[in-house]
Amino acid sequence: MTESSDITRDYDLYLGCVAPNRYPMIEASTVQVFKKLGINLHDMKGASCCPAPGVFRSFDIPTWRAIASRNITIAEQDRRDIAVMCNGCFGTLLEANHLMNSHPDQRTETNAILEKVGRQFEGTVKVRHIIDILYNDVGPKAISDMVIQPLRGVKAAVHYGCHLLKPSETRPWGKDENPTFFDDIVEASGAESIDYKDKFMCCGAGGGVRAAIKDVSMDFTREKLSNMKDAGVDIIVDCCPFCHLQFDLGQVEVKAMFGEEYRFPVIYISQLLGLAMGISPYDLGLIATKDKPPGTPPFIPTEPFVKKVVEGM
Amino acid sequence: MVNSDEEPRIGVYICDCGVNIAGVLDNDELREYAATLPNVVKSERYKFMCSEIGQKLIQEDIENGEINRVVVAACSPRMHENTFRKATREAGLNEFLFEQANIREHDSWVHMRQQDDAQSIAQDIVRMAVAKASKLEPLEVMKVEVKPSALVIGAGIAGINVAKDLGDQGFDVTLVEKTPTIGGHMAQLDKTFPTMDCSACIITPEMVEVGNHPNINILNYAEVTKVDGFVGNFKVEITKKPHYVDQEACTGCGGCSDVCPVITGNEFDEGMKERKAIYLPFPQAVPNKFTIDMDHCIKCELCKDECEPDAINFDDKPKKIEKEFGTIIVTTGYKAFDPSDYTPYGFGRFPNVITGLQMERELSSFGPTVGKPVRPSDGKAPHSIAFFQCVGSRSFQPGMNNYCSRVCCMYAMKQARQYKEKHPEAEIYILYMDIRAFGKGYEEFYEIAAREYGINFIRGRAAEVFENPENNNIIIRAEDTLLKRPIELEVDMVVLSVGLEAQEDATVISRLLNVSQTADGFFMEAHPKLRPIDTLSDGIFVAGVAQGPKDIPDTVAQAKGAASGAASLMAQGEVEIEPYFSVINNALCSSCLSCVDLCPYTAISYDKLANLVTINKALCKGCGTCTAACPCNAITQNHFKVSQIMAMIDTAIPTR
Amino acid sequence: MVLIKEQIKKIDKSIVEEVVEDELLERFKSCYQCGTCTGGCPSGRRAAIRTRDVIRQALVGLDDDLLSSDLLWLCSTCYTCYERCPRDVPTTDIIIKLRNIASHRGLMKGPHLAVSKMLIETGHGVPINDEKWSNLRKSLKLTPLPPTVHSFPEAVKEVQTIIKELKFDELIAYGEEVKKKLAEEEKKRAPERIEELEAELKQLKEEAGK
Amino acid sequence: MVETKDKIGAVEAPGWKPYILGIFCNWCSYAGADGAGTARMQRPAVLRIIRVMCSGRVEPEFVFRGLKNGADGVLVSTCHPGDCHYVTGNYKTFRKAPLISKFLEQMGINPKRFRLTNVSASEGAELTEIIEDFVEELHEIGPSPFKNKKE
Ligand SMILES: Cc1cc2nc3c(=O)[nH]c(=O)nc-3n(C[C@H](O)[C@H](O)[C@H](O)COP(=O)(O)OP(=O)(O)OC[C@H]3O[C@@H](n4cnc5c(N)ncnc54)[C@H](O)[C@@H]3O)c2cc1C
Ligand SMILES: Cc1cc2nc3c(=O)[nH]c(=O)nc-3n(C[C@H](O)[C@H](O)[C@H](O)COP(=O)(O)OP(=O)(O)OC[C@H]3O[C@@H](n4cnc5c(N)ncnc54)[C@H](O)[C@@H]3O)c2cc1C
Ligand code: SF4
Ligand code: SF4
Ligand code: SF4
Ligand code: SF4
Ligand code: SF4
Ligand code: SF4
Ligand code: SF4
Ligand code: SF4
Repeated sequence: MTESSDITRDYDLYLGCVAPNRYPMIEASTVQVFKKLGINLHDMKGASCCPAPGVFRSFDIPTWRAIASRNITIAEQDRRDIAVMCNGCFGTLLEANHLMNSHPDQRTETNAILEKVGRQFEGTVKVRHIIDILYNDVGPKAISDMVIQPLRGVKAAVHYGCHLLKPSETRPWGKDENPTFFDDIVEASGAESIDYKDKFMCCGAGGGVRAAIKDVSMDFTREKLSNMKDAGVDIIVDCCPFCHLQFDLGQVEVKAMFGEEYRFPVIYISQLLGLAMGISPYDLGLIATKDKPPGTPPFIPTEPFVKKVVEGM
Repeated sequence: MVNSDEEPRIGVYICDCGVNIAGVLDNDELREYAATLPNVVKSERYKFMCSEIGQKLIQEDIENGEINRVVVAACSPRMHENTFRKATREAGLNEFLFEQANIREHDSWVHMRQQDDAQSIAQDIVRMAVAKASKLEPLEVMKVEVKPSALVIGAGIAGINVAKDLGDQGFDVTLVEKTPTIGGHMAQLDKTFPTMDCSACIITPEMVEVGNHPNINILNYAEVTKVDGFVGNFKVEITKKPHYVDQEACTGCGGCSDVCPVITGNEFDEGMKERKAIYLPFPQAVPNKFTIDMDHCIKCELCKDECEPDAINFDDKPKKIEKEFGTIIVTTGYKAFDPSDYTPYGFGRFPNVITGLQMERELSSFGPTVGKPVRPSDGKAPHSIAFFQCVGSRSFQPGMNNYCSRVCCMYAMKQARQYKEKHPEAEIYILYMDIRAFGKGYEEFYEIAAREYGINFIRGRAAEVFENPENNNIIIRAEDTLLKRPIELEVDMVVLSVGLEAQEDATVISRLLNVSQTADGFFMEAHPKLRPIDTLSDGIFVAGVAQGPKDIPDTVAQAKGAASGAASLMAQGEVEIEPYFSVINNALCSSCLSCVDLCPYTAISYDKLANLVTINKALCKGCGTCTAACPCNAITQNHFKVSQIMAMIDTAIPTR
Repeated sequence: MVLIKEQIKKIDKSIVEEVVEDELLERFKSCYQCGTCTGGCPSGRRAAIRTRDVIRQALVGLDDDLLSSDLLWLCSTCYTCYERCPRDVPTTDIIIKLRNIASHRGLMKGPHLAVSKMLIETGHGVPINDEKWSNLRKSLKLTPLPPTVHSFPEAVKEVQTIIKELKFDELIAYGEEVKKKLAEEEKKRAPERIEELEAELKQLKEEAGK
Repeated sequence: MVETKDKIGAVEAPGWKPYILGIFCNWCSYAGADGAGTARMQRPAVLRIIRVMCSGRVEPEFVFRGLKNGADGVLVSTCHPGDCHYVTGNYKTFRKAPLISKFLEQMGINPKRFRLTNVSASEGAELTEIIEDFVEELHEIGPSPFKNKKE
């Protein structure tokens, strides 16, 4: 790997809810891949729900901001920037950090609450999505240099998700309706990113829609799946545990609700890169071990994908 | 004339401006207050001071000998200083013994909800004006000659009209055009709304007339590179770019172009058609002479062999031309908005998304498709076309413009109607937010578009488009806001009704000429209502889209106005300029020469022999920089003397 | 039968004032109803939400209809509309603010109340509430509980203190109460309405018979 | 006409309103202030403007005298760099400004009481913001030490 020395090599890893509590393979694979890249992800002890931007922010903005700021203060105490694996958590922590930094009145208000738990928001850390670190610090070139098992012949439908990109004024990529940075990372693994209709459309999980109005939420997913099918992809690659859940469990739900069957393995970016870098597919959660309890994800088996890669070699 | 040694007897006149001032300020109180100020002998209040009656009030007091200084507390001096100066002069008092206190723009209008504070500010402003008035001195206005020659920059329909009007009146006109041909955007248009007459039929005769006019000198392929001097006597340097073709010798036969092997996009056809490296922008170009585009020429010299009159000259160099002008008229027009960066509309990604100007070329009988529009992807006539309105206009998105471009609603309907005339079976949609059809005959044009031509108007701004990969059709997503329904519409072609924006080099012109730009980049007029064609720089006028988006009728009207403004200056033969110049008191001057280099107009000179530093009144523009800098206090600026400004500063703070 | 007269509403600006309490949202007054937001809205393509219309209803203060309907909760907060609005109206943030207003009137959805209760109890919106999740973690060589609030009881307390300070717990309890009341009312009203309809029908029949 | 006196933005003065003396060039800043008026952009009632043709005319003495007379702040406003009606008059003012600040500092007057800004003829809104900001800063600094000292 081409070591670029000027990048930050220690982060607090913010886990969120879905990754550690439902899709721990995302957590496991991210830690391993980053370790390989020479970046240490430290535990962020006592972090809570971010809380979700489309849900809790929708109910009560001051509560949302206070809990988010509390999470940020943990990293501030650790004196480390925050690495985030989830678009929703990214949205919440980034936006809250931005609001607290740029609006003194909101900061004063929230700090008065944090004081009750012995905390103060100082505004000393950055919030970064792992895609941001992978693209802007590590770079696709360095990633591809580390690939020992190129995922040649794999056709990936890249799903960016919404909060990675928008609102663009606070995102590191600026305003661009057709970005390619995530595709570049995916392609660094040797896989091919396939263009499909409405690629940048929402998966349907966010904003509390999945919880409250399930059929509408699943109809988003169905449309995306159908567009992916039309484009002839093999797998879905994402960078958000909630999108991940929506596509994985969602394929089961779409079948139940609409009678349409799709069987795309859903791969989180660090699982994809980990495989290409030669990390064991068992460790990445791509092949289920015998200890995997029944009724837990992935609901669409990822083994066929691993098999294809290994056979393709 | 009043003797300036006399004790000041100041008359203060407070204006209500209807409710503009009196609605916020207590003008009776202000009048009483003014009466208590030193040297004030008269204090009046009136509803509209700028009206004839208002001015009479002042004049009577002057004529009666009651007052010898005037203070009007009203609007901005930039609005009515001239009005009141004139009134003062006509009543027999030197006009520079007048001072205006701005209690409208700087007080009542910006402090509408803080009446108590506004009142005390008004007192301060009046007190300061009175203090300055006490120190004012009579001055004589200067007169300078105005040369009977005009420089017109930009030869679109605006510039052509200005040149023609001034040339017809016998003035010597130089028409400078950046591109090889005159004509501007109007030459690119096919027909013009609302009358649907042929654009070329109107503009080409005008172009030819200007081209042959004895009083008009066209400098095409040229740019203004330096401007010095002032109203009446502008010294201008114009740089003519090399054509690499002797413009005298070239006969316009086109033989060279036939043999030239280099093919590139033709700007005139918005890149929809090709041209050679040696080219004429379009057949009717004026002057009808060829130019080599050196960015693309490969120097094969085939043209040189072909050219009978041996006009080709690869050694051509830029030429500098210097000339003096009495007036300058800026008619540099516009640039159409480039939608390439707005990704949701797919311009540049999907071949069947084109701009309004490209459609205009397609509709033109001498355009790339000889008047039969086709879709770029397959060259077939589109059956369905959707026009997107307000592309680049009325938007706060980055890179877009906030204002309405004023012509795109009309030209979209025009193009839709033209296409319908050729293909009555075609389906046309116009996706709009508001149809702005405000000119004479425009609403009727709109009505006919809907009723007779059956054009479908959908109220909703297009959100995004996709390409149907099978047939390159464009799938549009939008909301029909009147039905409150999202719609998906598949059409053969999309035309983006792009707006008009300021030329990219407008800033350069702005700096050269010292003409301000408004926030949107267009040139700023001296007053939006009363002086819409003057600029704040005397002797410089602006007309056409260079001043702001407008259609051809308005452009021509403005051009005629600008011509008449310039003509009246040149016809008078001289112009008065404010005597705000600076004067050196040589008794105090230590010849340190600090001032000499500071003057931006090199108005200060040093005579070594006589050891004398002097200011040339005609060159001095009255900025006062030297005055502020002189370590010996040897320089005074008329009307802005230290004593006059200090009088204001010393009375600025209330001593309550 | 619904009489048109019932639909005639007075324009009421109070909700506008409530929205623009947050100065960042003030731009929403400049919406010119172009529909760019709705046009690209993935939710509007399949469900009843019309983003532009939500903004419009808020602007003229038809709050009762808007706040109690499903419309607000159909937005997935994808920010597509927000990015494209030519007037820089922070559309998605307006929807979120309107949801706040609705929530404070007790008009939250059932599942949202449930997930809020999870947060209040555990500090996670999606907690480990079944052994299988810990076992899944173990199968991936991870600690059975993540180093989040799940491993630090005092951290849960902190979150709960914040929630109490901001009365978020009361908001949720209030929401549940309102939910119950609305359900009861609905139940009560239903028979009345049926009676009404029957009476109407009878009258119509009689009229037709004449 | 609005009868009630209202708060203007965030700058309601607690107790006192700063007194700001403005010296504005005719072509850009004075025109900008006129523009703010024409557009009815409400601002704190604190500013009195003296018009000079060019900011080049501003002598440091004007600023000192203004402050000495009890103004809480003096605002000199010019065209943007490159936009001066007299080509370079504003550059000369830019050069003078640090000297003025330095001198004030030596005199024991808070140099923040003097501000130099650029306001173009179309920037009424910017002027309004500048005033609001200056007022806020003057509130932090407090009233002029020379206030009411003048006889
Ligand atoms: C697609 C489309 C269709 C339209 N249809 C109609 C219609 O049907 N009816 C109607 O009334 N209006 C129509 N308009 C509007 C019309 O084009 C303008 O009103 C008109 O052309 C303005 O003329 P102008 O002379 O001000 O500017 P322009 O036509 O832009 O002319 C400016 C000239 O100045 C030159 N120039 C620029 N900068 C410099 C410089 N620095 N030095 C020297 N020269 C310079 C340019 O090269 C150009 O020749 C349409 C506009 C568009 C975009
Ligand atoms: C309610 C209203 C509000 C407006 N507000 C604005 C605004 O805010 N900004 C703006 O730009 N425009 C505004 N306008 C438009 C504006 O009034 C006109 O553009 C402008 O007044 C036109 O001036 P004019 O000289 O052409 O016509 P007029 O003002 O109508 O002047 C024509 C004059 O000719 C005289 N006259 C008529 N016939 C004869 C005759 N046979 N012989 C001798 N004299 C005759 C008339 O008595 C009159 O004095 C407004 C218009 C209205 C109705
Ligand atoms: S003098 Fe100025 S303030 Fe008075 S009425 Fe005329 S425009 Fe209005
Ligand atoms: S350059 Fe020569 S060949 Fe070309 S058009 Fe002119 S005269 Fe003809
Ligand atoms: S020398 Fe240039 S212009 Fe002439 S024919 Fe060759 S490429 Fe064309
Ligand atoms: S003229 Fe019509 S299309 Fe053009 S900006 Fe104005 S409203 Fe939009
Ligand atoms: S700055 Fe003053 S003293 Fe020096 S040369 Fe000029 S006028 Fe004379
Ligand atoms: S006032 Fe002085 S510096 Fe300014 S133009 Fe006149 S001579 Fe030159
Ligand atoms: S896009 Fe913006 S301006 Fe258009 S309707 Fe939606 S909110 Fe209003
Ligand atoms: S943010 Fe909500 S309203 Fe806007 S486009 Fe996305 S789903 Fe629709």
